[in-house]
Amino acid sequence: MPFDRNQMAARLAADVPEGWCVNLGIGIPTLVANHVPAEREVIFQSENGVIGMGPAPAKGAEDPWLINAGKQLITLVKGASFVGHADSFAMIRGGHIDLCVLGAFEVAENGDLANWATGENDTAPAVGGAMDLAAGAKRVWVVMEHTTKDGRPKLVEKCSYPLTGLRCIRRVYTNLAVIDVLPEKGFVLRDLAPGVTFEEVQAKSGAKLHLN
Amino acid sequence: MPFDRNQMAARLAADVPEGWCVNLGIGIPTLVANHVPAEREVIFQSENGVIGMGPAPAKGAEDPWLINAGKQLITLVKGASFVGHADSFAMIRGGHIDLCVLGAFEVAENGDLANWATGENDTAPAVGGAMDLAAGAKRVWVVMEHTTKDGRPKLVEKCSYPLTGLRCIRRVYTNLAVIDVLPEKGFVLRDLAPGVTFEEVQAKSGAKLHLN
Amino acid sequence: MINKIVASVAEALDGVKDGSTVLIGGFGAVGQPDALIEGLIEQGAKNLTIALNNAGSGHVGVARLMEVGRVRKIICSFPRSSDPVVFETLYREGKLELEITPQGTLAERIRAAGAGIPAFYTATAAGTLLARGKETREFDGREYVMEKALKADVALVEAWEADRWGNLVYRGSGANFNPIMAMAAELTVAQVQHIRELGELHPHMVGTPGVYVNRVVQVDRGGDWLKPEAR
Amino acid sequence: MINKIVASVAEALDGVKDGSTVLIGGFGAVGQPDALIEGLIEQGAKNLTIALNNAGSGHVGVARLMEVGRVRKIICSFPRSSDPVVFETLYREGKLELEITPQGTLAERIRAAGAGIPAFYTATAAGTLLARGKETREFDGREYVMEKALKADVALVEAWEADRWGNLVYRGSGANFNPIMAMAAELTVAQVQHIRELGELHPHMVGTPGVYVNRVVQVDRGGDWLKPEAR
Repeated sequence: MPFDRNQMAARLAADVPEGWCVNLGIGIPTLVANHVPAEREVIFQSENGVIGMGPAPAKGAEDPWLINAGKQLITLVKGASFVGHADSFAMIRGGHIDLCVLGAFEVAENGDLANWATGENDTAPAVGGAMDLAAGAKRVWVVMEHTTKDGRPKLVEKCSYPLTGLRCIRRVYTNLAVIDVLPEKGFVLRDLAPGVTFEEVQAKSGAKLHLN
Repeated sequence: MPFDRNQMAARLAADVPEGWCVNLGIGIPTLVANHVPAEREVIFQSENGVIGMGPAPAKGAEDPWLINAGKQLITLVKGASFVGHADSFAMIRGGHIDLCVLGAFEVAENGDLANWATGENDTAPAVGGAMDLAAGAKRVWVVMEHTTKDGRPKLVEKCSYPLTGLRCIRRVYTNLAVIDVLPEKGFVLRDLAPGVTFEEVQAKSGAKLHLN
Repeated sequence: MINKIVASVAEALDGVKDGSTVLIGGFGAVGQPDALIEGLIEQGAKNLTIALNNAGSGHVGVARLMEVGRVRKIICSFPRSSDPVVFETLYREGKLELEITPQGTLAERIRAAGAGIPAFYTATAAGTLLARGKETREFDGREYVMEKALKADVALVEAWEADRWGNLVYRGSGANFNPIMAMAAELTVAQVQHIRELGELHPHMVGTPGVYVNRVVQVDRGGDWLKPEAR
Repeated sequence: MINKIVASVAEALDGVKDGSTVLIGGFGAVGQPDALIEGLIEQGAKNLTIALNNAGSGHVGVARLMEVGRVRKIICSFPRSSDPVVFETLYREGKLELEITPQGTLAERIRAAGAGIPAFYTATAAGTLLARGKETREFDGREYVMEKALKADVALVEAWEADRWGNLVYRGSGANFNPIMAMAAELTVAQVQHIRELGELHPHMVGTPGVYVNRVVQVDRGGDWLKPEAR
């Protein structure tokens, strides 16, 4: 059975060790925070200068001055701090974020990432902080469906969409598998969703998948 | 009667309007703060990130964690704030200091300033923040003795010592006179110390002094 | 006595000229100077270049400023929003010039302008469409893009508290672009919720020293604004 | 549980290698990590490049680090001090390499290293001896010098308070070089006066988020240190 969105997030969360400072993109990446057990201290950073984000606030306890990069209301955990945008992106671009988790349109076997513009008909693509995170975080993992809605592979030999970052993706979590992206080698299978086979993952990928 | 050190500082202070943010160098410049009347609000900034310095603390009320760029104990005035060194020099280099007052070895008629190294025998000259202030402040005034101890002029056609900044000085306050440094014109007399004549100031200067 | 507090939004925006470059603070609704944006619409300056993170939503605020034809060009990282109809219509009709800048590059370009740095290098966007036409250079074997300072005529910022010197204290995630924008403009105008007596703000809590601020206007957003459903 | 607090200065400095570049915080005695500097002498790493504002005074602290022969090169803005005998002797004898950098350029180079900026342009020092051998470039008719990021292996910083995440709160003028140095090194070690429980530090008072800090050691400077005559 392939993973659903929450299972993908949970599978990724299982690989995040205590102490990492993690930035989560919008969409499935945001769900990752829900699956890190409370006793494992992971520091969630948000582009708008929040270091130490907690879960969504309880009803009635919302502070409208406190949002994340997805514009959602959040809380702070103990140990949290605030900085402005220049300092927040200094943290991101200076290599101080241990892990950034992003969604993607495509990931290429050399680690190239396309996740901001479709190129066609996209008159005004919105990049936000994606290029900063792709270029700056210590490691960038992608979590996404293995294929597009109409079944086209999103793991590819070469991205067809405009790039967000070059050679920046280290690992991909999909509904079918966990796949490392290694500099010399390309896509290397690391783990499979329950009941999914290597052959199925390979068939749904647009580039060669290595076993190790 | 030529001005003494305090009178030079007082003469300069008389020209500082309310509301300016002012950085004072070490030596005679530091004395300027003592001569700004308390009811005229001038904001004194120090390179080490203090904005809104007050006078030296009363005995027994010293805070050893609070010093100025000259390493002297200081106090804060109401409205003061702190920043770190990067932000402090962003303020200085970004043109947000209305006035910087420095001492000088030499000032040239084109506004060049030499105040950090004598060039000869100066194995390890100490520049501190002088070059940042010379390049960054909105206006830089010099306060200094009109001549060296052995009578050589410090207002010159061209600096003989290594430069701190190019074409950066707008006005010079000495024990003899107040002299503007104008872009096209050079040294222009603005005011004289009591009993001092234009001829005396010209005689003690190494470049042409204009009357207006 | 230094007193940067002015009585009205109109006074705060007095003199903003046609053709100005205007920085507008805020990320999401937080730290966004809504009253000053409305005031700018009233004030009437046109042919503006505005720089901010988002291109506005619905038909209010920045979206309305564009809709009434005051904006020539927008520099932002994220033109999309929950309701980007105004931006998209104008952009499609060729009535609005767009410069997309990665969010961190936007922030750093604004900081650079405030800090006297005309240009700097960043790895962000290297090898992508957003580096097209820009100088690149290698340092230690990696490619970097040269980005230039983004200086402005006017900055509109928002803070929680201010004093008469213009010192600003931010609340929650409300700092975001505001401190750097306050540094990067000839005229910085702050909309604040509370005015405090000089000396009441903690020197270490001041997020923007008053040196950077020219005018402060108090705007009570009202209790309603504090309710999340009104955001 | 994240816990960056270590029990001793020795543990805090464990693993500092010969040949390291070490940033040392502080301006004057304020924010200067005295115990860590003494600890570095004990630790024994040699052939160091140190970067800090001053070149030390008397025969203690940084001056002693140089005197016992551990420093190959010093990068600073102000080698003079009230008693610069150690620096001047070593420098005259050719036993110490000196790189003088304007104070603001020193700060910005360190910030750049922390912020992922390999190089930037500044007007400071343009046309002076300190721009010799450096690339220059004109922007809008003014000459600027290209300065490169100053990255380090180790940063020794000092703060008033810390928690187990490594969040640091500075006191008075004690921030100075410390926040940027904490950003620019592989290993950042903080000496602090007080350890607080997680959650006790105000999120807006934190001057250095713990993300930048690897180890924290509490050093009680004692009441005496707080008396000005003991400075």
